[in-house]
Amino acid sequence: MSDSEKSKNFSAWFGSVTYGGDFSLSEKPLISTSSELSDQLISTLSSSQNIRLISSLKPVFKEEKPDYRALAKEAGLADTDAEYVSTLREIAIQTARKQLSASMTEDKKVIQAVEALDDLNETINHLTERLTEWYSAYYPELDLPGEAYVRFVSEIPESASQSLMGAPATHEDLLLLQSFADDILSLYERKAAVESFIEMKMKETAPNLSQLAGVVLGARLLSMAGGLKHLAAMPSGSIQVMGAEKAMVKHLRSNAPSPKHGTIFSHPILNTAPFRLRGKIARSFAAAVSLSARTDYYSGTFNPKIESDLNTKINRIKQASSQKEVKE
Amino acid sequence: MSDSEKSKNFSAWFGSVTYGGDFSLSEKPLISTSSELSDQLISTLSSSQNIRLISSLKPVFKEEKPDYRALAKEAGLADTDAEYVSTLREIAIQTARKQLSASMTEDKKVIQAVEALDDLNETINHLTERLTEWYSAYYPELDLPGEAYVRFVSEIPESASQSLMGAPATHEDLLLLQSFADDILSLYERKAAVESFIEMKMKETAPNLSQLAGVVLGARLLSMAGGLKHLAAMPSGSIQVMGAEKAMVKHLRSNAPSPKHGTIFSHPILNTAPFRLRGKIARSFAAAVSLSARTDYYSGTFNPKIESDLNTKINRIKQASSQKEVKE
Amino acid sequence: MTDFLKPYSDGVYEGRMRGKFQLYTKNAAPGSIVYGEKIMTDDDGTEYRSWDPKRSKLGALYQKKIRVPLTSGSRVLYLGAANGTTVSHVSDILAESSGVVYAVEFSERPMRDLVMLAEKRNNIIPIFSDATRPELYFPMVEPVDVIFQDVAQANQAAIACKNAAYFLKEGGHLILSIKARSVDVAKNPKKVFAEEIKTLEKNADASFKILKTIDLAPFHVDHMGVIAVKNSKE
Amino acid sequence: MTDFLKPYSDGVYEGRMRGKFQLYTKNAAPGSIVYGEKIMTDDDGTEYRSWDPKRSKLGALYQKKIRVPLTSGSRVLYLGAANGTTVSHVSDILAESSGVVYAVEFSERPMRDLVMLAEKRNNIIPIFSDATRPELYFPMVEPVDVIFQDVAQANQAAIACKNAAYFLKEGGHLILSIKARSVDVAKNPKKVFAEEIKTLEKNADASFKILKTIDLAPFHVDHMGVIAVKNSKE
Repeated sequence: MSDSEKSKNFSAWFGSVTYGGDFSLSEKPLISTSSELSDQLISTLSSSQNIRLISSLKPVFKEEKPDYRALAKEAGLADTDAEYVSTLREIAIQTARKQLSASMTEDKKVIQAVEALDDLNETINHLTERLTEWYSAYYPELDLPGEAYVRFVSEIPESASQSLMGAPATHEDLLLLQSFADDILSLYERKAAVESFIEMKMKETAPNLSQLAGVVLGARLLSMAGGLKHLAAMPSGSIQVMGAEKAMVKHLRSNAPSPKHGTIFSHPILNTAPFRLRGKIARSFAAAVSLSARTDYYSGTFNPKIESDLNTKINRIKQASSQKEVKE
Repeated sequence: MSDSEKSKNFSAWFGSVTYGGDFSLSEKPLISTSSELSDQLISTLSSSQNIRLISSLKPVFKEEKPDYRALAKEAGLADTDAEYVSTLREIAIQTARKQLSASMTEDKKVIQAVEALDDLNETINHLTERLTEWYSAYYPELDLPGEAYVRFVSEIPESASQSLMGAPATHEDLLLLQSFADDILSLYERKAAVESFIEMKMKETAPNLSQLAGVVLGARLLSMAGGLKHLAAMPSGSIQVMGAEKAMVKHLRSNAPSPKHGTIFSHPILNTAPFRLRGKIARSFAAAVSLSARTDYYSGTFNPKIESDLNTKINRIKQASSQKEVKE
Repeated sequence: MTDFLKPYSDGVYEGRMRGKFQLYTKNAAPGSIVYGEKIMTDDDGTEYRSWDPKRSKLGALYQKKIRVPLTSGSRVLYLGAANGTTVSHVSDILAESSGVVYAVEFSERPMRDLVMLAEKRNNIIPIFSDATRPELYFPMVEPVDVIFQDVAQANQAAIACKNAAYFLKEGGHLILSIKARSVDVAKNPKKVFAEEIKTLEKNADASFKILKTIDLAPFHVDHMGVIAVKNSKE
Repeated sequence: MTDFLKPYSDGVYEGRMRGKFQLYTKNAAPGSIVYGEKIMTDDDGTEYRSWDPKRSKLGALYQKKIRVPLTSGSRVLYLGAANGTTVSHVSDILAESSGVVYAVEFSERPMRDLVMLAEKRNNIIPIFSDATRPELYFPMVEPVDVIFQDVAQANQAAIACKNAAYFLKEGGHLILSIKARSVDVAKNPKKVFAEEIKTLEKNADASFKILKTIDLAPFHVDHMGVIAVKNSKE
């Protein structure tokens, strides 16, 4: 556009603007419906070149600011101030709608499913407890763990009362108890379905993270970070202690020791490690989680080297420690 | 048995004992299996005559005590001390089992059902909230109350995306969401079934209470009191403030006002009453609840006069108050 | 006897758990535990069950090194047996000789657990009744050496006195746990305790000489333990 | 104008609710409420929405009788719009003249509500973007008279300065809510506030003269409100 070093241009919602001492319209949009304009705005907003240009113009903007209304009027998008606002508003609403519609990425679906899974677990425990309490009036001796108890109640034949001190159950009692148990069993099924949904989505969206951390822990880390993008952007030190926020606050406020690991501790590589190596291993593991998330976010292809490198590193930590022991 | 005023007898687990200066066995049991003995013990334990006799002997027991082991040996129920304990233990266990089996009376079933209903309500709210949050990523504009929302999700045709800013839903997304919604609908059904179970049992067990307070409030009062027997035994002042325990403790500990009503406030007779008459009306209503519970517990037959008397009384309260207003 | 444990009181043993002082009783129903307590097994296979003072008022009394007047030969009336956490340890103690415990409980749910406990132990007589009305279970309970009472309701001392009138032998002991909040939520606990003690000392049904009173904190807040001996006939 | 309400500040009205001082704004979307606020209607049918200071930092500033530099003609950049509780009142104020509010929000869920709010009100420009990176939404936002910021994250003052560099006119105002815990959970709130104020006063992007700082308690705990004016070019 201009040969001068100082002359720069950037795109705004109504067209391109050139700066060369002052701001002027350099390009009008060739389209006119608000749907087209919002599509174009979405590509403008996500253009890293445009973002760079704007950033580089910050020193200019500090001193003087472009008059968008005048430029939009020049571009033919508004005749009055009121029209400027109403046109921009319509485009902004459409833009936001499209962005929101696109924001439900696969990793966000994992997060939703993880939250639903937590609710299902809580609900199942709660209702199973209630059923146990309720049915134990009829069969106090029955001692089965969670799901087996529910299945038993759902399947009892009406005739059978195996209890020495339970109340006799009437037809209505049994019907109600059995259908209550059936509901809980259905929630157990749903839980399994949500789990396999998470597994499927995780393997698609985050193959490296799924392989390294496992689907369950991987999904939980994703959920806590708020998405794959956020997990990929997180320093590995933060990943290491994510889920140990309380201990961290305590550490910062007082002399309590800094937490060595948060949620990642549920991984066998950590919870089976010798106590004094856990800090070191947690650091390596968190770094590998971070690398996995970044690989998943930026390339999306599976790289087996992440896991094998981690194993090599952990073996080295363990060897160094046992050699030290031998010396001592 | 004895002509002397001082000679009295009472029944113990091993037979009848006569007191006339000292304790002697007056009657041996004619039966011998532990099941028979426990049946007999149950009737002994619930005999109000026997209870009265024992109470009247308290001054004697303060001074001297019967040697049950010797008497039981005499009755032929044990040869040694060890046998005394083992025989009694077996009978006691059987007795307790039978008592427990009989303790699940219809009003206790109401209590269990009320508790299950509370859990179902909590669960339904919790899962409905989760579904709303989950599905709103796909259809944020959808604004329906609770059950209607769930029903909508359960019935969405896969093709239809009515949203301007929702994410497009894949086949798997929809399947999972729909089955989740189906589970919640099933819990709504269960809730309705538990409610009609409560209604049925309440009308059978507590016809007067059901009529006066309504099935729902009646069941709740029963549940809070711990059973019809307890509700019948409760002073009507306690019934009036039951459910306002926190306010009551606050009142007792500080200068906070005494609560005028607790759970009974949910009844229209109270919550539609003029503010300044509520205390008086609550007192009358609680008295009628108490009378209903006592009638249900002791006679079990329906007495329409309880409700009509209450209405008369409340009308009188309202009239007296409006006359006072006129005067002023 | 194991290396780890040594006798502490009749039927009660002391040892260490994670470096801390810990009481045990010899398991009278080997192979089964009652409330998640830890088991320690000695060389000849005898099992000892750890006794958690936070779960048991009686356990807290022992833990606080109070002399508890309970021996392995005692006949015990236990009021407020609940689901048998403490009763099981009492049963352990009594099983070392020929003692027996009459365990009274009024609520259905804990009573079911108590019956199942009694099925496994031959010195527990389970009684499904109301501890405030001893005339109801008088047909089942012989005179006893010790009354232990832990009921969370008003008039705790009066209930103990009434039971003592019916069942407690001359010179027999009362071990009582008083929960201040159960007597009166609004009153100062100290005042409550003082009034309950006064009831024990002078009551028409029975009167006691107080041997020991002790705050059960930190194991149980607002609870006081009382050990008393029944006065002879006046 | 109703009997109950009288003007309080440009676009803001005062009245009473249950005997207490209460602020209102004139409903720019008659017939709809946003967050359960109460509506008061005057004789000619105009609706006024009560403004809950506990639900709004800006509302708390007005409630505390601070002079807020916001007029009905202002162009406002609102950072941290959330689901639009406060934005709706700002929109009410601006609707009395020709003001406009650019509302930036980064989280999807509140953003959806915000879009639905903008659909009902013709002076809200909803922007789904990250307030810490003004270069991202520069193509949509014209120079403004006022920046209001309520973002719960670290470096709150620095974020405000950066936005001011891009958007705030000479002599424009900043209204900032600082949440101490968001800046640093471990630090003393007073220290946090002092440091953030220092940042506002000297920052490479923009510098401010502080007009007023005020603790937002009891409406918002550990929050400070700041009103500042942008210094002219040096």
